[in-house]
Amino acid sequence: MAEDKNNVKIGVYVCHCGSNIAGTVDVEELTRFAQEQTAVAVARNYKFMCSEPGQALIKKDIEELGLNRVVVASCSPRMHEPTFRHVCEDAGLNPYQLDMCNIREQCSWVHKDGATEKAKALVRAAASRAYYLEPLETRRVPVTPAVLVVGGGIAGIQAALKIADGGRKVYLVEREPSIGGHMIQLDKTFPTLDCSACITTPKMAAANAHPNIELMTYSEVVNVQGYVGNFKATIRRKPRYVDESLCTGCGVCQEKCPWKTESEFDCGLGPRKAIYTPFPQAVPNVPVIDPELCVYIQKDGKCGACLKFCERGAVDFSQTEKMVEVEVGAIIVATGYDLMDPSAISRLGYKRFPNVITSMEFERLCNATGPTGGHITVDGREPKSVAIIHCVGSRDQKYHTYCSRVCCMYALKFAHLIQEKVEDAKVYQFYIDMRCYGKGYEEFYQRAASEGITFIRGKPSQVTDLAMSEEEKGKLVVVCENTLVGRPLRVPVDTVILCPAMEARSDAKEVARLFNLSQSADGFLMERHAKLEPVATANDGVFIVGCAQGPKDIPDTVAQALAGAAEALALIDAGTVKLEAATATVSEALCHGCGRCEEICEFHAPTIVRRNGNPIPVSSINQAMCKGCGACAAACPTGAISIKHFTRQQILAELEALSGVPV
Amino acid sequence: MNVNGFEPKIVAFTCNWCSYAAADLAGTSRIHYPPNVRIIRVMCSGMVDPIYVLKAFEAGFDGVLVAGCHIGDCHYISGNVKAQDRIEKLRRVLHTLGLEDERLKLEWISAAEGGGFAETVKEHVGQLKELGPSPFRKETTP
Amino acid sequence: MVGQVLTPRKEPVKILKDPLGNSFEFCYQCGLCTASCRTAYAMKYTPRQIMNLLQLGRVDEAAASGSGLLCTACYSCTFRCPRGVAVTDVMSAVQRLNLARKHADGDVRRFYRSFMRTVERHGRFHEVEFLARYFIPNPLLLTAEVGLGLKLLSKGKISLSPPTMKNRKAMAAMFRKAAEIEGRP
Amino acid sequence: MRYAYYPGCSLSGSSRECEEAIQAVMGVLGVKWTELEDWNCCGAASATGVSYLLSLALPARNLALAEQADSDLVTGCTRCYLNLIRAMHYIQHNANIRDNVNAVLAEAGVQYAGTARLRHVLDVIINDVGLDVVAERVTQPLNGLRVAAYYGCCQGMWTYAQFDSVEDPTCFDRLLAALGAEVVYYPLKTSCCGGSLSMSKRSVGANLIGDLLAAAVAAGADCIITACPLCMFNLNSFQNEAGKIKGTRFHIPVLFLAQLMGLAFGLPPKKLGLHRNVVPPDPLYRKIAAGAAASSVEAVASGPK
Repeated sequence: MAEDKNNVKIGVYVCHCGSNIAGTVDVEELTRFAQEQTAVAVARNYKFMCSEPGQALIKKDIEELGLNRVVVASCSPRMHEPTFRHVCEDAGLNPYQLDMCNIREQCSWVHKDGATEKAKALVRAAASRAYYLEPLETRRVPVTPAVLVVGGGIAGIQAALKIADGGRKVYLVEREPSIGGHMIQLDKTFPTLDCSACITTPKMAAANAHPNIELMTYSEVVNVQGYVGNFKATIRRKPRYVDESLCTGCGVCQEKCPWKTESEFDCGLGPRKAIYTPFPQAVPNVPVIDPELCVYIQKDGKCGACLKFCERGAVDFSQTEKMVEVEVGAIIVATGYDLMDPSAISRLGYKRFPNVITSMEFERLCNATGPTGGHITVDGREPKSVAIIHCVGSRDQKYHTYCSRVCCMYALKFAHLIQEKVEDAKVYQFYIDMRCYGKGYEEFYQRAASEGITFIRGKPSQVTDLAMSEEEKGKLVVVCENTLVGRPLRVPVDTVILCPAMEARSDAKEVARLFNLSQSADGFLMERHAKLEPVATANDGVFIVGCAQGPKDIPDTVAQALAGAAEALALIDAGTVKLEAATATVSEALCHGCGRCEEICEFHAPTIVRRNGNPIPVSSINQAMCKGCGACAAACPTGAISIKHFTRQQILAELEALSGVPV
Repeated sequence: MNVNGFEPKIVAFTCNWCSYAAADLAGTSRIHYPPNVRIIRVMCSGMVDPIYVLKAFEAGFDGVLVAGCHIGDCHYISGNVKAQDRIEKLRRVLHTLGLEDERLKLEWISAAEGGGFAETVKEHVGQLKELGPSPFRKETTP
Repeated sequence: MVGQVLTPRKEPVKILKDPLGNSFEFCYQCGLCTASCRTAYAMKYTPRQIMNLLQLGRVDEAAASGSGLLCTACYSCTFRCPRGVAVTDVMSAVQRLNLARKHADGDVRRFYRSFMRTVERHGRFHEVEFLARYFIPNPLLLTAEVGLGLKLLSKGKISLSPPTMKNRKAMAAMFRKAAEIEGRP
Repeated sequence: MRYAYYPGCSLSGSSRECEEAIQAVMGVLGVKWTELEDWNCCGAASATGVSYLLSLALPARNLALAEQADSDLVTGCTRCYLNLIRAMHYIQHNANIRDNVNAVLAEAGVQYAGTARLRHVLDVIINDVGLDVVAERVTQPLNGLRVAAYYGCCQGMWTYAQFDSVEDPTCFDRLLAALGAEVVYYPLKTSCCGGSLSMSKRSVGANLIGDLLAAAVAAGADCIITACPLCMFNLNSFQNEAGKIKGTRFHIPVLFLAQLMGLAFGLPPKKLGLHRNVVPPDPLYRKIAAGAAASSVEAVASGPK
């Protein structure tokens, strides 16, 4: 512990980062300045410190000059701290003897004048902090070799399957009565036009049958405790009122049930019963009873048709909500997206005109298992002319600034399907820009274009039923500018399909809190790094995949799902996980055992114990549970608690150096 | 009014999970702000010991910024709430020391709010220029 | 003619010191403004095209087109613009340019001048004086309107006595100051 | 609640019938206000064409006066309302505008602090008085009267944004329902009437007006209701010109909302300035009387409760 501070040898390494830093900060002067700081044995600068030669430079000095502190003045520690910690480790120096000095993100990129001066202050501060750094040993704890996957859409299913194939236990939790998510609602998928159900159902069945996957449908995660490698999740299992082990999925109960409502799965276009499976290929193929609608539950005991007709006696009204606790090493959040409700943009006529529909409603109308058996029938008739309006709520400051990334393509798919199913149908695409960037997408665009679709570049202002001419009578009229000609345009059609924005789930905020994640400005869950850590999050051991992270098409969603699976497997297959080394410690000499820390800690790390022979009780902190947030240290009245790597001494030294005045 | 040529010194204690990341984002998005601010990275705003703030003023900083996650978004569940309580108590102490409210700023800046961070700094610098140097300032070179 | 040659923006398109007049920079040419505009059909250049001309720095072309004069300031475009362009303000800026640079014919320019002159003198609008200022230089206009005029008179909708605003000096002073700040003759 | 009433130029001039109706109706509803002392023109549609600064400073002077009077500034003219709220909005969001405007106002010996509260007569009726009170005052229910509720263009949007839906306002419908009238489906209810184009570019103005009249006729409306004096002026004064363009003859009464309210309150037409309407509304009187008769018959038929 007590190190002779006369032996402190600090090496300071200033990175040019090409011109990113050197372009604004005088690196030579900065290096000279660093050289003059207390206990600095050597100061150098180099083009790219993170490069091989750069790293070698540091290693060499540690070995030859016997450095015992390293300060790297470069980019954000959130970028390269791990890199340089390895460098230290390789050279036999404790990784916690490193201090990063952020002179790029927080200096050269945000300042012009005074950048060099500020860089000096930051370097001096880093050096003085480094002076007091202490070696820490990183503790490893065993990992629970199981994964919790939240959300049973295509992302969740694919991730679960991959992990299960890797021989690991997976709990797949889905809120709805069946897995399948949005994808199973779709009719065909672009650009290959293969039937969505045909490629999804095998995956759903596989997930259901896989020995390593425990499927929990009609269930929700309500609580998550613990830390990376050792999470405890509580799952609420809503009562199905149907015994999964007895039900054969024969469907008699659904035939006999007299109580109808609109089917959520069919976007309200078709009916479902009070006892129902959302769709024929549901997995598990076991119905649930809607307690709101079921008369047996509402008016206790009346009806009970399902009870009577179920030969297996699977209907069981005695079921109640169950809480299940599972232990996992990693969590994958695949909670998907919501489709924006376009009635928010009243001028487009959704909900005012029965023949203005959303893209998802069209998918169901097009689908053989849908409410119309696959015949495109809107408001009772087959539309001979259809307008497809892109960017409804996307690329629009008033709603969502971002592009939803799938609309252009499915709009082309719709056009193709309409022309396939409706004889001499006219289809009009109202677009701002056609974005067909994926593999095979441009080709599909070309194909659709060759099928006689009319492309109109212009964002429509309204859909109206006010006829201004004979040919508009009895039609819906789409009003826009034909921007390529620069004239206002009115297009009479039978049906309008809106392509609403994909938006973050209405409960994204709750999900973010539950799993301790943050949200991007657009409301979607936030990844750790937009480019290099696309599925990892600020919360170690929790990964986000699919549309929960942002709008995506199916290929991207699946790719991310598999990335998430790889991350999770890599984490649990390592067997152990490094724990936060910068945790709280108690100096028992100073502690009075007041218990303030015990009250304040959210993670139940501190407990007040009596050491034998010691009359005063003292605080003792469970290192595995401590997250090093420092709440206890700041609250400790006697200053007995300190946070390793963020000690008072270290922070005050930094402060003093920054102010240029002794504290 | 603005003490002519006076450049206030600010130290910012920023939470590693949100506002420090926000400062990084301001950098990656090249959003410029005055260099008057010096950032000290902490793991959580709840880690900021009142002593640090007092010492900062003692050391001659004209302003102190404590920045954490929005309420409800704390990486450690409620560190920011604790920070808030402490800062409120601390304000009374600062009053008795004759330090104006504006000198100590508590802000919630999420990792997505790079512009927000820059704005906060600009605003604080502006306020401090209005107030002039801290009474505890020993010398005036920034 | 090999087509127009695009030269870099000559006038820094700070249109008449109007801070919102420059929001056309955000425009991504979706045409929602035109689609929302009831008079676009009568414009040489649609509102969207005006934004584009300004983006290309062809301010004079935009002003000369007279599209600005057809804007009724109904604000549909501004309320709906997905890029937050203050379309109405841009159009009125273009309209000001048109009038200031004498692109529009005398009658139109006199319409605006007469109105403002009347307000400058009385602080409030005064139909009779306005009509006098507007019509007298071009009696043809008057004959066109005589029917309506009589109708309004008979309904007692046009008062011959000027409005009664006390602080009329203040008005004149405000007009002077504004002209001074905006550097108008 | 203290109100400073701002009639504006049209209401005190060419649209005085609207003014007369507003005063009469507010009397019945027991709303007391004092006219804003020495108000000036808001710049109407022309100021922006000449001077950006004046288009904000002219309304700003009235706002400043309202601040001095420490009362809500109430106007019954949509165009005035637009110019006033536009000035408030831009001055609030742009320091440079604020400074320039106040520099101009200084010449008039006033400053705009930005604390003024702006109200539309509709807003006062609906939110301060309340539709229940309006319903109570009805002595002559408008049963069977088919009304096209013309909210007017998005100048109105500025208005409706303050107390109703911007794109799909419903306050007229609610108010007219309280009067017992039947609101017909009118898809152009928020389409622009062309404003001053009816004067400065007749061919275009009249064409827009024609669309509005045609849609109302097609909807089988007995009359069109507007709350904007400019719409009122346009829809009343140019029915012939519009008819020529549309190849038909229009003769549909266009009433100011307050005028119709007055009729429902049983006020004499003259008190509501209805004799000044360019298109005589007489057919409506018969219709209303008939409707009333019909309803009283029902009342008798259904017998005493």
